[in-house]
Amino acid sequence: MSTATADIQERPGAESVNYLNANYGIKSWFLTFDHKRIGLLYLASINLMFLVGGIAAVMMRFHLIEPQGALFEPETYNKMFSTHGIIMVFFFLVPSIPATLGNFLIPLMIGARDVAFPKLNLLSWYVFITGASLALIGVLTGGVDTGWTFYPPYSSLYSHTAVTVVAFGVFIAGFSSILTGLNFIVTIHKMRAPGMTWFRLPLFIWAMYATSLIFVLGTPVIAITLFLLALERILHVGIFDPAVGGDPLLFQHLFWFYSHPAVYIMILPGMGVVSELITAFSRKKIFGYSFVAFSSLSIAVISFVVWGHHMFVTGQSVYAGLVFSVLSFLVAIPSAVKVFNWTATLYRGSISYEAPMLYALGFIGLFTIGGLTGLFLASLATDVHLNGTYFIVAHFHYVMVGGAVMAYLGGIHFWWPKISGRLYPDLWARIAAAIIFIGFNLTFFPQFVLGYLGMPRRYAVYPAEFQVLNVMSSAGASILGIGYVIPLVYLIWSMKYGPVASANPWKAKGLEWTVPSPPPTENFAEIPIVTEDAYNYPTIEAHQYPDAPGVARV
Amino acid sequence: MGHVVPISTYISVFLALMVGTALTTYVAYIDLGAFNTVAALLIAVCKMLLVVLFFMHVKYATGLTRIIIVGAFFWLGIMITFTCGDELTRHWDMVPHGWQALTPHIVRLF
Amino acid sequence: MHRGWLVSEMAAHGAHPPGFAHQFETVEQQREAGTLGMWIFLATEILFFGGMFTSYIVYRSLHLQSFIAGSHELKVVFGATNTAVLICSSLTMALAIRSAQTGRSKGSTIFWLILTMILGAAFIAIKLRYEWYADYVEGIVPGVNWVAGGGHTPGVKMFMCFYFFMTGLHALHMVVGLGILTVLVIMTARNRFSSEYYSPLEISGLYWHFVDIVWIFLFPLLYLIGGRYHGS
Amino acid sequence: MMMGLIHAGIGSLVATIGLQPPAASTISSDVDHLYYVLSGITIFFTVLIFSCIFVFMIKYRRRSDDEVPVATHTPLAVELTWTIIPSLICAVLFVWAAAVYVRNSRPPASSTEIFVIGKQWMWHLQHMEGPREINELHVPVGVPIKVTMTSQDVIHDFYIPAFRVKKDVLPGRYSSIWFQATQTGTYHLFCAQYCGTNHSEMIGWIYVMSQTDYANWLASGEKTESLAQQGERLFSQYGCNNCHVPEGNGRAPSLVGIYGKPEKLQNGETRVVDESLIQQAIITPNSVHLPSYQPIMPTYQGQIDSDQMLQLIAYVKSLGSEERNGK
Repeated sequence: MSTATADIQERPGAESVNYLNANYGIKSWFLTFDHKRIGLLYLASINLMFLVGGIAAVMMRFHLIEPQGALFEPETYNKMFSTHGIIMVFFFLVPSIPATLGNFLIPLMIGARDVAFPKLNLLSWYVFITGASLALIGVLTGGVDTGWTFYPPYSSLYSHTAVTVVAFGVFIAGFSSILTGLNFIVTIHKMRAPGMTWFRLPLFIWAMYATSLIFVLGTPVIAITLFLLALERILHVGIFDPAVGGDPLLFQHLFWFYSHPAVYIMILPGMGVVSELITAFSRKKIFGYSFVAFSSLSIAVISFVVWGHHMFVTGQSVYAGLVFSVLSFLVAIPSAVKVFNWTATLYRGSISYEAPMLYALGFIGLFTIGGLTGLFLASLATDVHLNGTYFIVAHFHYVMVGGAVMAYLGGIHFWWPKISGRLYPDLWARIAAAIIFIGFNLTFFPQFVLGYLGMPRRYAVYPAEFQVLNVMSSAGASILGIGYVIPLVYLIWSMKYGPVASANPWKAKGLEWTVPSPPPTENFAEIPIVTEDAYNYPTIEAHQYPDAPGVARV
Repeated sequence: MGHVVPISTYISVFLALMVGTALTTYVAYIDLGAFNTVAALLIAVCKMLLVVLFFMHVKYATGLTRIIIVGAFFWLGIMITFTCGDELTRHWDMVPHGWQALTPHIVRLF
Repeated sequence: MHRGWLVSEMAAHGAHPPGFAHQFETVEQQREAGTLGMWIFLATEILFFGGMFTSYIVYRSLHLQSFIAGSHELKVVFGATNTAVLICSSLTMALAIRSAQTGRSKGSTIFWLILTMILGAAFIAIKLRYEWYADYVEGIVPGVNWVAGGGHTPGVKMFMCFYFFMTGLHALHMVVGLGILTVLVIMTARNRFSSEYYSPLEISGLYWHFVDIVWIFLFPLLYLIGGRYHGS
Repeated sequence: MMMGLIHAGIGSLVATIGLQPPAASTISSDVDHLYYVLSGITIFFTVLIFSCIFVFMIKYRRRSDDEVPVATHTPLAVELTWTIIPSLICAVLFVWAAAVYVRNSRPPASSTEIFVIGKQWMWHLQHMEGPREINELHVPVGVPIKVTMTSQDVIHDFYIPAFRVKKDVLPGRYSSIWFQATQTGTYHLFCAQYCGTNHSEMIGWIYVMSQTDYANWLASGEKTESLAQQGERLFSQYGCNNCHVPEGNGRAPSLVGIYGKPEKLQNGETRVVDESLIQQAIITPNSVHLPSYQPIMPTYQGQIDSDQMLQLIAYVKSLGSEERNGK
């Protein structure tokens, strides 16, 4: 709370020109090339998608309160979970941090005036909106009931829902990812300010770079795969139809070639955000900078050779299963290294607990659980039992919601003063963070047990013995739902009524905190010259000043 | 400023590509067994290298460009290798001999 | 290690060269960014076509005989002719860029660009008239006009699917390329390029050559590798 | 031995508080032991990380805004330690899990066979002796049972949680699992791969019976021909025996003893004759025909449904295994 009031007077006159008030009108937003405004366009659109996906999730959990299903026919329930999965994965999680915070922060963090290709950046938002609209149209007119995985031959020959339209929406949105990734890679390579060497980059940039690699190398494959699926649906040529020599498993290979790395598209940016938050709120240099940086890259690379662990029970060859299993274990190691380094960063820090830090600590804890339960699924023998059950559901929600969404919220809170120029009520933010943490665990922890007990996922009705755990999970979901609404309310409130933020309310390091809040359109009046490492917070050497205040308590 | 490639280089590359096309077509009509495929792909790779190095100026480009090209093909290699790694070993499961005979020994370790 | 921070004289005085964008510090930085961007785009294209090639390899291994039989339905003469046409167009494209790069008259650049377009159009015309249309008449277009029988196993149908998907996707890229070339011709005519600034020409050239390379692989994979020696 | 006791202890503890599914096959305990160890590792590291965070949160909380923390450095040894230790743990887990998996991927030669056809949204189960069941399967305790499965439409998944076995059931292919039940009782059968509208109703029960009860159950049902006998009838009904004569001097290869043998096909490939290959030979004969014969066999696509396909496969298999013929 100490920061909320202290720095207001530092702010230059309220009439100073920034990217938000530089010009007005609908055209100034929808035709903007400013990476910050484009970031906000994304912010609005993906939060809308989050709302749609979230409503579907809440409905599903209400439905599952009763073993026979409380609300819907199975068909409707199937559409519900498919909508939830498709919207959340392709239209929320994948673009979540990269397209919003990434767009907003990359040029600011590296000391550039904009991304390398601002027009392409705007185009990618329009492409995203087109894809998202198509998907929403598909969902509203007939829905889609294939699950987000679109497995043929169900999706290609048997489903009577709007599969083609939705798949086409995902296909189009994929090009938005590609363009964003391309833009980021070129920006990070070519637009860094003088002195901003690779090893002075904030770890968020490393994470975004690794994410962009996956965007660029993975997304085209899902595009071509969904294209083949759509052709198969329209022309019935038999590409994935075993009756005429097609192989449905080939679809799964191509699908997971993208979709497993896509999991890291979701979590890597989160890891980047957490690296920023942990250092800012412990006022310390990150522990093991190069290990954290290179673990991002190695995660990006290894993520491409582990996809077969989604197929251990689908009839994949035993030999391929063995190879994929060992590689899947391999990806656990850089993830573990990151967790250890974050924890070690706290050691002897000067830690404060504003809301973003609570989210970051929540991320570390939940990601640890999510990551470790991944070992159950990399292990061949246990995967056979757990695959396709609620264990999987719990595991990936721990990674994607406990991990990626926590980091997303933490990041939004952390940079909100920079984005909006206003401070939000920190007490409310802390309460919301606590509610989300509790609600999340209550929702998803019981699902680990459900999965081990053998309850398969995607069941509209289920045997009565699973009811207790399902009710617990549904209760948690309602708490979680409330938790997500609170930030929405106070963040919007703060845009008008929040106290005005200074340029650097957290006293954090990083170029983005050296410019006014909100930043001017051109970001930097003069391109800065970087002379120091990232997170160069003032510290003292223990042996030099044994009586210094920071040392006394050690 | 990009490197200016002499016209003579372009012409030689062009001629080499044309010869390659004629050669690959010609070879297809000779029975070489499995080597028909090898020859066709080998010629295609050579033609690609010519286009990439000279027409696309990679011979005069920075290391970064080369890393991108090698990286893209490496990723393509990953996709092909691992997918085929499954598709082509699936029938092995039923084979009674082969290294499955070894598995009891591995199991005995535990 | 040339970096963009040395604000050029021109930029400092607000006299930007044509085509210079505000987010860059120097023209050189902009040129490098453009080229790098195109290469990354081509990397995604490799993976895009790569998904198709992977599927092709898998199905070829599953239905080897049918894929060979299917490839015998294709007309090598036109495939080879089109390969030659595309290689010619790559040469003319390279010469168009060279012409701008060395500061020749804009007429010379436009000449080479239009020649490239003519060759590209010829490729598509041959493909449409002598291959796809003929296939349609023969009834070997799966999903559109497929006359069963004639010893065509499901594997042959699968091969023809891949043939049409892959060549179709390639032709789509050609059409996009022709669109890009049209824009380039207009830009050249409006004096937008000079020996200092011809980046759009250069990166479009990369795209055009890439499309050529795709065909360099499609030709043997689809028309040749089964061997054409058996039968007539 | 000690480990076994500890595992058993954890197992009964977990089962009493309802956190464990029944463990009723020879595989169950193998999987459970691995599961406990993985859970232990998860709990250990989670507690470790959480307690570090809590301790640091309290001990190093910021007391004043101008506080300056003490510098910490990054010793390489520390980084290497927490890179290498997880690597070793992962290596052990991989080998252990893979060993259990590989061992369970191959049914014992003495297995009794059961055929399963999945279709939207029910399970057809077929005993070799003839009886058919829908969404129910009766099996004897203590006998290894191989389940050979295929689907008529989309991908399903045959999942018996109590046995810790699961495998996708694919159209156009045969996949198999095996289990040996250790306890009589009634256990869930689930479809674990989403297969459309009534996916969640594609469930059934596995009845594990004592061997005498099972024999009685078999005897009590209406008398039916065995699967192989039904197949034999089809074999002559479709005139297959005109060409596939047992002596091997017909227009087509003899099928006696062909099952399980590697054969070199016309296309140069060598494939072991399994369920999938037999089906392929019936549906698309030219794709798998043998080089020493003329490709004259017509396709039976659309004429033979998947039930009949299983009967034919069972018949061909019965020709192959001499010991079964002898019985």
